[in-house]
Amino acid sequence: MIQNMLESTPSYLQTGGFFLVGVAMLMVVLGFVTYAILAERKVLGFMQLRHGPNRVGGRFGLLQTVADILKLLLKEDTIPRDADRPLFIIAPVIAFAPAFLVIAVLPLTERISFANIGVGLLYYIAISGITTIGILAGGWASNNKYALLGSMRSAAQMISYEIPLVMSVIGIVLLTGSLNLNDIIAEQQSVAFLFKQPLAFFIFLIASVAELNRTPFDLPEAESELVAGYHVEYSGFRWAFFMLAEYVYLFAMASLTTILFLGGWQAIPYLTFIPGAVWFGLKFISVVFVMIWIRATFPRLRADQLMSFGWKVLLPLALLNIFLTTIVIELFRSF
Amino acid sequence: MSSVPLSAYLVTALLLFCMGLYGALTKRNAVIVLISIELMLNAVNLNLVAFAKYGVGASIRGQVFSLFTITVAAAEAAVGLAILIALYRNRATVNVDEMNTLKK
Amino acid sequence: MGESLNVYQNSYLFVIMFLILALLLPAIALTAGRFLRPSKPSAEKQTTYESGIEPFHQSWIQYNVRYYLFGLLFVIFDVETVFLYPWAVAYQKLGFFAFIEMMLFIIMLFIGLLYAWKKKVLKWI
Amino acid sequence: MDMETLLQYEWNSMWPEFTILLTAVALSLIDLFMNKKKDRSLLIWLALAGIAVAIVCLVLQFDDGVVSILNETYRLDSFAKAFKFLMLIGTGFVLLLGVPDESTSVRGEYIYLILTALLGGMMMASSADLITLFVGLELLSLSSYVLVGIRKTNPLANEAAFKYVVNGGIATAITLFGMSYLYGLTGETNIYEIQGLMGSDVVTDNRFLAVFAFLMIVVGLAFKITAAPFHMWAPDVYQGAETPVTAFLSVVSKIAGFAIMLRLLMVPFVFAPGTGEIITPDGISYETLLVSVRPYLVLLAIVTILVGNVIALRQLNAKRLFAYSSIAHAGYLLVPLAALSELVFEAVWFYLTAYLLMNIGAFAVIHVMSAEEEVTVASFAGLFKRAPYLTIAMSIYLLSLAGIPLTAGFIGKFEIFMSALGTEPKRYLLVTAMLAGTVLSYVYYFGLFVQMYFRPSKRQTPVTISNGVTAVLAITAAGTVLLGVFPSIALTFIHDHFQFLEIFNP
Amino acid sequence: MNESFLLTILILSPLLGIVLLSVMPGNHRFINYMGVLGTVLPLVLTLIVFSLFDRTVSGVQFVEYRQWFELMTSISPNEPYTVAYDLGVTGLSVLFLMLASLITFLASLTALRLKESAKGFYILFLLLELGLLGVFVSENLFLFFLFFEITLVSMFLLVGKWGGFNREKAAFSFMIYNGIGSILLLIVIIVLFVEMKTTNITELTMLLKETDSLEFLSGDTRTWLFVLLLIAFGIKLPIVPFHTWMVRVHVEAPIAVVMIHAGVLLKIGAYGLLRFGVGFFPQQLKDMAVVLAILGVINLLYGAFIALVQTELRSVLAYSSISHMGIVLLGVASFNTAGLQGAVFQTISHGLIAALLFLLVGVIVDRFHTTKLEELGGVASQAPLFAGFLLAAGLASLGLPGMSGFISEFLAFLGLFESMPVIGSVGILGLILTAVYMLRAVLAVTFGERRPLFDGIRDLTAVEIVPSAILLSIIIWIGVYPAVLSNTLQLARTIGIGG
Repeated sequence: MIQNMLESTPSYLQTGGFFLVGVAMLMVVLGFVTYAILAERKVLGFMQLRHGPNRVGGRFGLLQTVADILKLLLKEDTIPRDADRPLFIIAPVIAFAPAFLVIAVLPLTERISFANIGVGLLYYIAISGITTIGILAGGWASNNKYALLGSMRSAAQMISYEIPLVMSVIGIVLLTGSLNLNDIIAEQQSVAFLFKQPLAFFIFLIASVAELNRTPFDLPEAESELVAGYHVEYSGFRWAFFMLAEYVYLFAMASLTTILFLGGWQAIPYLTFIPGAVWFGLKFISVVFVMIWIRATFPRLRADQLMSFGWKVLLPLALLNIFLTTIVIELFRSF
Repeated sequence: MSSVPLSAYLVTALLLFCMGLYGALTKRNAVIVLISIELMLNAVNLNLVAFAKYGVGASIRGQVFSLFTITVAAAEAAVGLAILIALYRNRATVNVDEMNTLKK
Repeated sequence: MGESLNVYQNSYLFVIMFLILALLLPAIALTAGRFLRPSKPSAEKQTTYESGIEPFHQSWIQYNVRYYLFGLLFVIFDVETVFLYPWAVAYQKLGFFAFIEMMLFIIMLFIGLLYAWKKKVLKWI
Repeated sequence: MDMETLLQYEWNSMWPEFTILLTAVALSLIDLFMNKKKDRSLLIWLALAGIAVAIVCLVLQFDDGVVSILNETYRLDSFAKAFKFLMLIGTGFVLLLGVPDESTSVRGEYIYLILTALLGGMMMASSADLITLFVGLELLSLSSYVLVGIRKTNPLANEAAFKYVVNGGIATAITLFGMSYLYGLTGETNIYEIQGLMGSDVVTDNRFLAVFAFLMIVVGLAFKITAAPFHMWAPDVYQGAETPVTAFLSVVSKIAGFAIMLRLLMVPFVFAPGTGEIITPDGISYETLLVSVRPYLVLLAIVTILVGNVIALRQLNAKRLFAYSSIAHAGYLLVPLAALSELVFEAVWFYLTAYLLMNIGAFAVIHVMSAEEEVTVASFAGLFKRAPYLTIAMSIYLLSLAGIPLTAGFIGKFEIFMSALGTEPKRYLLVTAMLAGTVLSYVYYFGLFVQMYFRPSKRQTPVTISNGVTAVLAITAAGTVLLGVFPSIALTFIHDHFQFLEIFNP
Repeated sequence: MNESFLLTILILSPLLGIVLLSVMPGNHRFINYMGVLGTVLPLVLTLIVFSLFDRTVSGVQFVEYRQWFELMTSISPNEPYTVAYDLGVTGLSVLFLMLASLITFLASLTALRLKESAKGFYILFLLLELGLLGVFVSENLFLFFLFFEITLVSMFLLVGKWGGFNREKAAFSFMIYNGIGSILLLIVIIVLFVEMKTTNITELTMLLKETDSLEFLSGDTRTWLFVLLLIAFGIKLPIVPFHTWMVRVHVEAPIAVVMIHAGVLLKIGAYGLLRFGVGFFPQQLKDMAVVLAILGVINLLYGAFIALVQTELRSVLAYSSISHMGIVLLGVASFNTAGLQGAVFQTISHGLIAALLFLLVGVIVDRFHTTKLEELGGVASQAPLFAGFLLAAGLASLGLPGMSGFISEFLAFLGLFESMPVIGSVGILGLILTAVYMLRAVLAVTFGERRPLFDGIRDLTAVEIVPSAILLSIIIWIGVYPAVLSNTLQLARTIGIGG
């Protein structure tokens, strides 16, 4: 359906169609966020031998997050007197918008994919970088020392891990010869890149966890150390948008990992009768699960360890990965 | 969707360039001066890309050129900022007007 | 041709739709919130939070130069990927020369990293 | 591009560049892993060895024909060789100036940044493509920015470096803007392709755009060669930078600037149509672009000469004085270009050679004296009593800069006058400006004579000169006189080895 | 074959002195004598040249030619511009050569008094001599210019270092004015060079004469070039609006240098005008003769009038030089044999007389420590020998018959009356004024009230008598037997104009 729309001549009607598709996707994402938070708390609870949310919405606390959101919606929204007001207001939007925007290029299944652009991967990387600006702006606009420090740390961490992240996917680009995510999925018809590019996967996974500011890389918002981080002055729904951005990114990043390394909707050989959407869902959920698992398992890193790890381990490894990949390609070409 | 004429890109680029030039020459804040220079370079990029798409004998070269421009612009910005930081640490100002100790 | 051009244009139309939505959602949510939530501002509430003590100084102070250094490093390395991506995309068609060239490039990048490393730029406070 | 094509290239034509590149990389690694407290002068000698090797490689190629490799982006012709030769020698001198003695030390970055800057200059001299030209230009510029600000804790140096970055950045942007139109008009970035396409209908229909592109490029490059009114940065930067760096900027960087200027202005535009119309019996044709834009070039040269010389009159700081003096010399160097003379390459090259010797020498003297204090004109007082040989060397440079016979500067100036008067119609305006400039320059050059010989000195202590500087002083002074007395050394050298007209042949 | 190196040896001969001086320690007793000796060798060589010079044949003698360097363009590599090392003397230059080395020698004697930094002084002094000799033996404009600049630099240093109170200012104005002059000259040289492809003076003279068809240079260009030459040499001469530097140098420079300056350096202007102005552009000179003559008269009268009111001896002599140089201009302007001969004679004669006068001024400075006319007076009884010489020199300067000044002024005016009688009659007024101011100045020193302050001063010493006597005797010799000049000069052949 979407494919047909993409191929038809642009018109107002069809633009409206796009809009509706977008709204649908937004709903899906919001739904995901709602239950991802719940799932996270449940899984963490499970791993820590406790129950997690279990009051609101039945035994499994199914409405817990919904209630949280409603609470946030009803909370008073304070803007500090000393804050840079326009910047303070606009910062959560800057942080959130790119998070949703990147989803536009992710092909979820063969049929459910939105924008099909040649430089999809680059688009993702470029747009996702904007969030850092939102976080910086929020921290700066708060005019609060904790917020500023938190935002600076967060920005430093995000940019530091962005480089290994970006460099690790070059291996995949080398093998595919395209930046189009659909092409990348098609390339994994037989073997997923997880097996061809294990090093890249390792780097990518770690870097993406860091990019998402999740434990063990959650220094920017380490409640126990830093009060709260860059959003300490935010309250109510403005705060919610920072959180929303993070979980939307979780969605996006997990999807991207699935697409890049796990073959997207591609089925495992001989199991092609199962529809692509299911495959994608399975892979996607396992990635999310791994991320939660990591959160439950690893202790938080120290700030200096965090930076050193990014620059002194991951980046050289990423460079090495490019190097190895090209050499392998060269070897295959000559023999 | 009709394609935008080349001249529109060129005029935009020219405007950007002039804005950048104006900013670089008149602004007092050193950071803004650096940003203005970036603006000028981006005007060049716009020109190059527009020419590469719609220009005479359109070719990929313009895009390649713009890649180089981007990189070099980044390097230039990095060097400029590094120097600005050093300056700020010594003088505690980013006001261009106050950079007048070199005279006579 | 027509179809691929359509795909091309529609794809960006999609992106624009997503952008509109991404901006609309906060706008709607915050506007809705305005009617729902209470608003009783007071001077106490609006002071900046500093763990309970009265805030002193502006916080727009000079922060540690480390952040800048990382920023600069990021700019350099991130922009170098500008060369790596097109190279990686076209690599299969380019041949051996591209291999040599990029190896040199990566080695140069690595030397740059090494330089920063040895100069203690990568050391966090 | 596969292996075979790759091996077909005459890579050996790039040996000088490779040598410099390898030296720079090796030095930076050595510097990184060397004990911090250890003296860095070893690195300077290594760098000098690298330059020596590069010079040898270059000299061995002198009589090869035009070599063009890497899709015609890199080109080794006589023009490139001649200018690279000068740049290598100039950088060698600059490095010698930086050899530390007991009391001083040198930073490793200084050495390899000079080498990378040199590499940029060499790329500029021998690239035939807008992109590589631009990359070379920026390699030189970026290295220079850092070099200027290398004394991190010195506010003057910081300020100078920042001004340099801003001005350089603006200049780069302007040049690029011009280049983008050049690309737009032809769809090519190779300057020889552009040369061929310049006669096309598109260009003819957009002649004004071509002229506009030309002028933008001129303005941008005018910053690089410190031509007025785009010279504002030079005095500040020269003053704020360390003296060897100043010498580098005023000599090697300027040589590179002229190299790129000559190539980028002459080659693509040589057949381009200009704005003026010529009515012939066959219809309307257009004068060439170079003819149309000549008034602007003439204006640029005249303003540069006058501004440089007039403002130099009022300078008290020695480095600023020489900054303005070098602005004035840039003006002289623009004269052959503005005159569109047949002699343009020969005159510019010879004058640059002379300029290299005398200016590096003069900055060497300033370098020696800046060990004691900020060098002002008054610091030269009574120098003859304190350091007679230094004074004599300085006198030679000053005479040469002033264009007194028996020095290289005179022959150079003579050639420039020849170039301006030897073309039809004779460029009397340019000659007049140069004449006025020369006479004005007597005032400040001979003002230094007055200080050195006539005035009593405030200090009595003799001046200490390090070995490296002594070598520079000796070579440059001897060279200045030698080229003044036997100019045929250089002139026949040009004639025998360089066919400058190669530059026009694709 | 031997002869062909003679001129090179001649112009390089001061180098021997320079080298010897520079290896001597700076405080050596004999430095001054060494310096004087240094000027002897050039003098001897000049005498040899003078005596070997063949007065019966025309043209350039002792020619040396060697290619120096070539300028080649890449567009036309086969038509190089050749610059040559090109020496030779004509009758005119032999006379100037003689004048130069003689006066340099005599001037070096007066510098024996110099106590401090004599070494540097003599080195530069010899360098100045080298330049002067070079200027007069160059057969090539390029070389001429080169040596011209050498005199410029060495004079600058000499005046600036060893001059009087305002020496730096004097040195600067010297440098700037003459710098302008030299650059204008350079322009002329280059224009001729690019058009004619040669800088050989004789060749140029021939070519320019042959090409009256204006094949090479249009008439307009020639006029411009002539004007430029006129300004270039007019500054040197000096012609009136450009004279301030010259007065300053006269007043400020050390005596030995002023002797050379007044005696020889100013004559380069005259030499240049005669050799190049008259030689290259006779037609243009003819066209502008009236202008030249008017300039000459202005020089003559202006110098005389100003000299009349000066209260200081050196200034009187400075303006007197201006006045006398006016006569040279008048001689050139008349553009006939008599006039031109007069101009040459006047140049030589004034060189000798001015040298003598300044030599005596040097004595005054040394003994009386003042050159103010009102503070001097009545020295005739205290130093009769000195007074006698001063009087004689003054008389020579005002053109007393029997001395060289008379001959030259007579010839110049003879020529002038022939072509421009009106201007001539105005000019005569200048001669009368000359007598007035010269006598006023000289008599104020020698006669008048006797000053007890000066009792017991030394009269001329041997070292002072010898040069004065030599100069005076030559002045009288020329006055009595002018053929000594005209034989050598052979005006018609040298400059190549009929008359």
